[in-house]
Amino acid sequence: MVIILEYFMIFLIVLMIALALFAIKTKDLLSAVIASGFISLVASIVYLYLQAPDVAMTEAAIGAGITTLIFVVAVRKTKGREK
Amino acid sequence: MVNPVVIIAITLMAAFSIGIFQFFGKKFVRGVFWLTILFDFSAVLSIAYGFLTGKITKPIMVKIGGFPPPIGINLSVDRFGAYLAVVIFFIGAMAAYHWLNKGIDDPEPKALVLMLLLLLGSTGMIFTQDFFNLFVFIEITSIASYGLVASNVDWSSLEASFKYIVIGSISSTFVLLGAVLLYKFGGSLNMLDISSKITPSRYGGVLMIIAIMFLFGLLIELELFPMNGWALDIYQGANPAVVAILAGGIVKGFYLVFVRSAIYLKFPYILKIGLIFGLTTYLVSQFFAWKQKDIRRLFGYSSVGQLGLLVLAAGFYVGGGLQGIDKTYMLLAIVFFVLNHSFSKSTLFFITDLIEEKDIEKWKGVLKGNKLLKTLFSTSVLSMAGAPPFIGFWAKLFFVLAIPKQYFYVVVLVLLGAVAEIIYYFNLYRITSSDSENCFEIKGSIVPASMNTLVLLGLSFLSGYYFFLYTRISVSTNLLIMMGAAIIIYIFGFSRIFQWVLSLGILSYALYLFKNININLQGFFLLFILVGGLILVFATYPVSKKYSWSFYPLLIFSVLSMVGIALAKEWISLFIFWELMSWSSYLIINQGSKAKKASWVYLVMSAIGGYAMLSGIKLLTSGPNLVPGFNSTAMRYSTLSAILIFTAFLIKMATAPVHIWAREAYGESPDGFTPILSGILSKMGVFGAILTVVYLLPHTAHSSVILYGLALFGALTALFMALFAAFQENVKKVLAYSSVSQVGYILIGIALASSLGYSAALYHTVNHLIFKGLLFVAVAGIIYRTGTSYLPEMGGLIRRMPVTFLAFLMGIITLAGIPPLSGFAGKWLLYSALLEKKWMFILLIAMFASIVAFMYCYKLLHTIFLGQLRDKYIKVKEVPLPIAIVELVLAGLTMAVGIKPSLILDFSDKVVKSLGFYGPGYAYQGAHRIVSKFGYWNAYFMAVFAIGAFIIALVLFFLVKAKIRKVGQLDIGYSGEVPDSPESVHFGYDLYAHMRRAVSPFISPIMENSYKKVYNGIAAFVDYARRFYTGDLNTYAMWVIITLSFIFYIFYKGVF
Amino acid sequence: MRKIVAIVFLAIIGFYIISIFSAFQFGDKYKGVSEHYVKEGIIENRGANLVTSIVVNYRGFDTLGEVTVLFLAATGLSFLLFSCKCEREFKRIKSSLVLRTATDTLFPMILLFGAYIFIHGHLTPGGGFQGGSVIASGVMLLFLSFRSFHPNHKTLSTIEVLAGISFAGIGLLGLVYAKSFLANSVLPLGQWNRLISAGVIPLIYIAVGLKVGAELSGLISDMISTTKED
Amino acid sequence: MWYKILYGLLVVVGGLAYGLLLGGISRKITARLHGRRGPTVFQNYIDLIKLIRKKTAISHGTMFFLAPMFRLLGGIGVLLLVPIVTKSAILSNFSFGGDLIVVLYFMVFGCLGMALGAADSGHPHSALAPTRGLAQMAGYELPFLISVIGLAIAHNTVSLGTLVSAQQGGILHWNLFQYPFLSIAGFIAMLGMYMAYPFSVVMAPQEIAVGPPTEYSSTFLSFMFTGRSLFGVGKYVLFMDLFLGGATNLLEAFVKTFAIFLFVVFITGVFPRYRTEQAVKFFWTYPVVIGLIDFIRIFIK
Amino acid sequence: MIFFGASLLLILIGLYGALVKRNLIKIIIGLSIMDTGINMLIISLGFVKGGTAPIISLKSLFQKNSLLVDVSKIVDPLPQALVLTAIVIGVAVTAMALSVVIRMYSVKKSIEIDDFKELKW
Repeated sequence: MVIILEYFMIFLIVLMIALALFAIKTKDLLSAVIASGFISLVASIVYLYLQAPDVAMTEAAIGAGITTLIFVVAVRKTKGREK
Repeated sequence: MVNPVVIIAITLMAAFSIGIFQFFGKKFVRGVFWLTILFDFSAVLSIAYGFLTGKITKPIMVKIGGFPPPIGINLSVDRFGAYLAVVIFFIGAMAAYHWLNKGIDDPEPKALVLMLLLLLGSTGMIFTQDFFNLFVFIEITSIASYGLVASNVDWSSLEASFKYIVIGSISSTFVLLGAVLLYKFGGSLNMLDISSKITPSRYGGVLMIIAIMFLFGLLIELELFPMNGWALDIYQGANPAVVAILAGGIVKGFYLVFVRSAIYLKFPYILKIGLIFGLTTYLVSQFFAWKQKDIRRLFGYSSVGQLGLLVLAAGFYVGGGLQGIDKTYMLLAIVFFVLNHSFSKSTLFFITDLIEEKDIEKWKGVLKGNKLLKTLFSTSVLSMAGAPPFIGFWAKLFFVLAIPKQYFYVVVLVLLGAVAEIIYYFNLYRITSSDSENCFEIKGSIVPASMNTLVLLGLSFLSGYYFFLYTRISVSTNLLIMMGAAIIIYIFGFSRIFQWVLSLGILSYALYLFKNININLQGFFLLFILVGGLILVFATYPVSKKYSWSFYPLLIFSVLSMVGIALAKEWISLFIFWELMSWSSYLIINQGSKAKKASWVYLVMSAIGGYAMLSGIKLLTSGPNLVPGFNSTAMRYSTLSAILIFTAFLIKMATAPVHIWAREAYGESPDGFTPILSGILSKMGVFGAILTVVYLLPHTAHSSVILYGLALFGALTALFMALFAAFQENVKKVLAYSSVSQVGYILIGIALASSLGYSAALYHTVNHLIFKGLLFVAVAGIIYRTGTSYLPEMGGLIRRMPVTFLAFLMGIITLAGIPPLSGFAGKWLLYSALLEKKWMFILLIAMFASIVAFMYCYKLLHTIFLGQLRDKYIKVKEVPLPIAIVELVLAGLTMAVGIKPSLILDFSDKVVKSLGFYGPGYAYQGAHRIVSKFGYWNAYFMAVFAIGAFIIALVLFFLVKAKIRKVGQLDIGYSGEVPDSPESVHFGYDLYAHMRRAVSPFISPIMENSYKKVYNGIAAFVDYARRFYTGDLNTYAMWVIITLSFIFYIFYKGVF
Repeated sequence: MRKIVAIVFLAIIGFYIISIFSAFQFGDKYKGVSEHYVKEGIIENRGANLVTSIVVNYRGFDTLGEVTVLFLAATGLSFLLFSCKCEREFKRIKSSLVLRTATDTLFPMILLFGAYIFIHGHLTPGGGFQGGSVIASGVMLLFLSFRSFHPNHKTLSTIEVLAGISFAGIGLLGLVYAKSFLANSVLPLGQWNRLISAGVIPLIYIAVGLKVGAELSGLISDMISTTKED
Repeated sequence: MWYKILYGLLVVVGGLAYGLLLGGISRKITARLHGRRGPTVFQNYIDLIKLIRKKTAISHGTMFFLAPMFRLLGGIGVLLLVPIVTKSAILSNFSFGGDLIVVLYFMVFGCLGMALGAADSGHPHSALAPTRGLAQMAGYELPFLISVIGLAIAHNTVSLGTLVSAQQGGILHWNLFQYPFLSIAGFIAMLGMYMAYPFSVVMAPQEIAVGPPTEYSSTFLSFMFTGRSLFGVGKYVLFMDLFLGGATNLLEAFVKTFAIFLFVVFITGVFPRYRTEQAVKFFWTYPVVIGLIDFIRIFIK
Repeated sequence: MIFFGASLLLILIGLYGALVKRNLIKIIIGLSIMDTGINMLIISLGFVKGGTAPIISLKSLFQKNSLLVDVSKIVDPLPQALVLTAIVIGVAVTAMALSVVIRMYSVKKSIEIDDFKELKW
């Protein structure tokens, strides 16, 4: 069980880094924003594993929720794609 | 005293409550805002006052939540935190006032909230003693400034704000990382607690990386060199009110936090950071600012430079191994630097907002109209550039004195930077003070700038007091009081005659005070200055009306600072008064309508000289003896220090390689001041040179070489300046070169370092005052009457101004050294002295120079007074009475001295004896017969002989009495024609065209051109180099990262 | 070019930072103040959630600052976005029926949930920030379903202000009663693991929750609402 | 003391007579060299008397009026300051211990006076001439100073009397032979000083009437004439004292000064005229280089 | 250990985004990724192997004013408290940055860095 959890964590971490790279690489700003939101979400799971439920909640609510929202709003307002 | 946490709580509550008050209207919001600021300010002021008076001695510790320090967060308000908080709140209030008067855009309550929280954040940052809490307050400060920076109407402020956000985020990331890792390292976040767990030996390991990360975060905020592009952009783009508070207050908060953190972390390489980053930042920004066209960015460069200097000072303070008084000095230097920069720079930014003009070139003539604005601007600029007696000067002085001697190169580099600073600041001042048609109105309130300046003045006074208190230098209180009286003269600016009388009164009083002074070198010069000053100031009244209110105060100030030089007992006090003299004379020269460029050159050269002197003095200091007296014998560097100190005096004397300022500065300075500049001020160089030769050179290894070199400089100066003078077409410029040329003779006399040489030098010093004062005063009168100083436009004035002509003729005869007037005795003594030393080549050049001098002597007489009188001057009157009186007095003096040289030589003998020479090298027989071993000179006989010969000629003339018929001016034998206009037959332009053809290679302004080339070269280089700041955000961020890697690389000696 | 330089220097920095990790073993024991927090936290504060104890009490000053930061961001944002003298404009676009119906039912529950989180901050995971952001996400939902929705700014500000003032006020009360700002001795500490316990911690967290909720809602509404200019 | 003044007057009168005579001889010789008959050697006396006897004199102003006085004073001064016959109580005149430097400066006195008067006349040409003169002076003074300073250093004195007594004891003790290069430089400078022919651009008879005294006539001119003659004699004596060992009696003085005079006159007759800048350049090159040879020799010694 | 590495990588990737990307929003995304990385690093620093969350709500853990569980079995609560603050601050900064970007867009209708190089030299 513990081992499975650790492998899962490794998977999550790889996922985070992949998402981060995607967020930096992609030309579509909206995708980048969503990806970075996902990073926060994944991070909050990691925080749970690291015995930090408070932080996990905050990260999920603020990092993944509010931040993503304001990013999306900003992207829409700037009608942006990266050149 | 108020609990510091209450300040934070109240401010926060006020900021929060503005959200409700905004519904009631702007007035409520403003009321809340001002009440809060008032409360905060008085609260921090009460704490600071407690520290200042010694009521509070230990830092105030505030436990928050009732937990003892490592457990809970605690605030600690120490002395400097309290002082800085006062400064921040004061400047914050001023900035807010300024901004409100200017009119904030629509959501004003929100702006005020941001402002309040900005002040709160920086106060918290200073007060807190917890690393993480520090991060929180840094974030509060940063976010508030992001918002405020972006608030300018100009959209480029957004760009600046964005850059700031990105770099600020990176910076706070490192601070956060550092704080957390410090917690991991030390088990707590409390600064003291962590500090107690750190020993320098632990820096071998990861602690280095952690400390570097934490401090690096703060270093970014300190705008150090490779990573300060964003800061400059903020200075340029943001609202000046915001910039004023950022530069004037907030950054200082970051600085204090940085220093404190470095102390707590016991960071071992703080000095290296100072030397690498601080010094580089300082130098680079001082030079990059040269060609800056945007005034705010210019001030930005200056701010950044000051921060670099502060970081350097902190490096020395924390890690320089300073002890005892040195450490105190450095601390005072830092405090003064901070105060100076805060108040001056915020004033300057306010003023940029009042004028609303960004391009420097468009600032032309800004200061012409408004006296108050001019005062504010000048005060700030002067203080920023380190002019005495403003606080910036004392800061720089303390700083230089405190630097350990093995870091002499730092002194040199810092002073180099200071020169660069003066160059661009006074380029700006030159532009702003020049004449222009431009019309400016002041948009906004001038109150904040005035308040700032008032505080600055108060602080300057205090800092000067502290300087003398700590260095234990004694100055004459009388002198300082009299200098203070110059301010009173300023107040009475509405009445010129009152100012004049008051000035004369002060000088007479000074003379009365010092009437019993010993005639040694100092006493001699003291009397020389005061008597000469009195005579020459007497003549200024008629011409003074052309110049501003500050003419007389500055005049008295400069004369009294010369007195200060003469009274100085240590090198350092000599330096202080020297700088006072240079700056006040600069300000006077700058009042000449065409003198802007000239005075700038004068100032820059003076600054180079002054700072060379300071670094030379620095070399003389040794151990606890920080302020060497003249007899100091710290001899390790004394050859170099003697040369450095000499540089200052040579520049003031304007001898050969450093003469470039003289022509224009003499030529364009106010007519009332030129006699003093030439007659007295340049003699302070003589005074200093004698001091150096007597007290310093005997200890050096190469004194004979130096002396011969000096004599050669002197001789070449005498020769070439006399030659140049012949080709000038402006009367004052002719006299300018003549002055310099004469000072060359004096220098030869000094360099001889023999009793005869000193006698010659001192005699000629006084004599030069007499005849050059006479000539310049007469010229001032002539210019006053005719309105021109251009020689070819004059001519024939003998018919209108016979008295002036007579006096002028006397002056010229004395100048040319023709017996029987007083000029010859000086020449005779000098030549005897040279013969005695057998310096044949110097003698040859000196004598030849005096022959060459005849050319311009004749030119002056001819083109001004002789030849054809122009029609437009037919109704010109004799010069005004005060000038005529002075002319006659001086003419009388030259005759009296010519017949009886002992009038001067009695004094100079005493001086020569007091300098340790047994006799003057000549003997008297009577008061007029001087005997040296090469022969003798009988002035009395010569006068009688000349007069006798004249009588013989006259008698012969009347024996053959013929009928003399006076004819008209145009009635000349002109090829059988009578010319119809005086202009067509007056020979006044380019008198020595033939000579010019002969000597053309020698009179091309080689030196001037090479100085110009060097200046232009540097300027072009820095103009190109400042493209380093590409304006590209990515690049800025990249430099941050590169710097961090660099710091890691140089400081981290690996755990691997 | 820029990329290569960036990678090189980032690698250098990474290389040096990695060296730190040799000193701090992952999952190591800790020492220092945290020991105190864990050992004495419950005794001193009666709050079951140690993180809350730290956030609100031991390091309550940080939290005050944090609230201020959020407040600043909200203020700064509206200051920036509406600094020109333009009217705000709200576009009216209808969203799907499902969303609207769901919102109708979900919104009160979300509010309730948020309130629960911050009221129970001293007992369970979560607290003012989490609760506040949950409330804000409820508001966000309103925005999504009713595009024309805009919250009453006066109400929001009033809540915000009152919450903020009460936070700082509680701190000052501590100063009055216990001579220490934010001291947890205004109210009796009560019993461990009860709703009404831990002194002022729940009060502060309620204030924080309300303030954060109001601020984030305001922030979102400011972001979403546009000016006529656009 | 008073008898000295009396003798001084005598010297002045004698000097004047001698000077006028030399002037006449010079004119005669020059004329002969040119193949003309020329005026009689007493022509200058005639001219002087003629000028004095003119009834009216035109004046342009105070300085114009005073200039001839200055000129005359300069002439008298120079003549009286140089010892004609050394160790003679009378004919050593008013020479004293430091007279060399005084003479150097006093020589300018008269020139300056004349220049001022000329300028006061308002005539452009008479103003032009002094500028030429001053420029040329700057030219010839350099070699002259080289030789004077060289001699002063070599003999360790600035007294003409001492210089002369140092040259006593045979012809080889003369500075002319002791320091030949200095002497050459000095004599070349002397040519310039006399504004004699290669360097005569100051007076420039062809272009500008009579140079500085353009506007002068009658009595004024007579004074200038007198001054110039005295001045000339003074300078011959000075050079005699400097290079030719001075004179122990009046005859020797006459012979030596006449020799110098002849030298000047013959050179004058041969060379064409330089422009000002050419003259200056000439003075600053050849005589300086020549003079410096001895100068450096003394310097090293 | 892997968490350290992951957080460091996130930080560096975020920084890389800020250093290289020419789009303003992309830069902010980079910064927010960097924030996440930092937060994760702090949490991992506070982790204790085999520890439980710092919430002592079970009766078995706390009785009669004394802690029954071994201190080393509870993860470090302080970093968590710090991260709470850091997250909120992060969102605040992001919001500020985005609002500046929105304003910049309204001025120049562009969010590319190349259009914002007015302030320089």
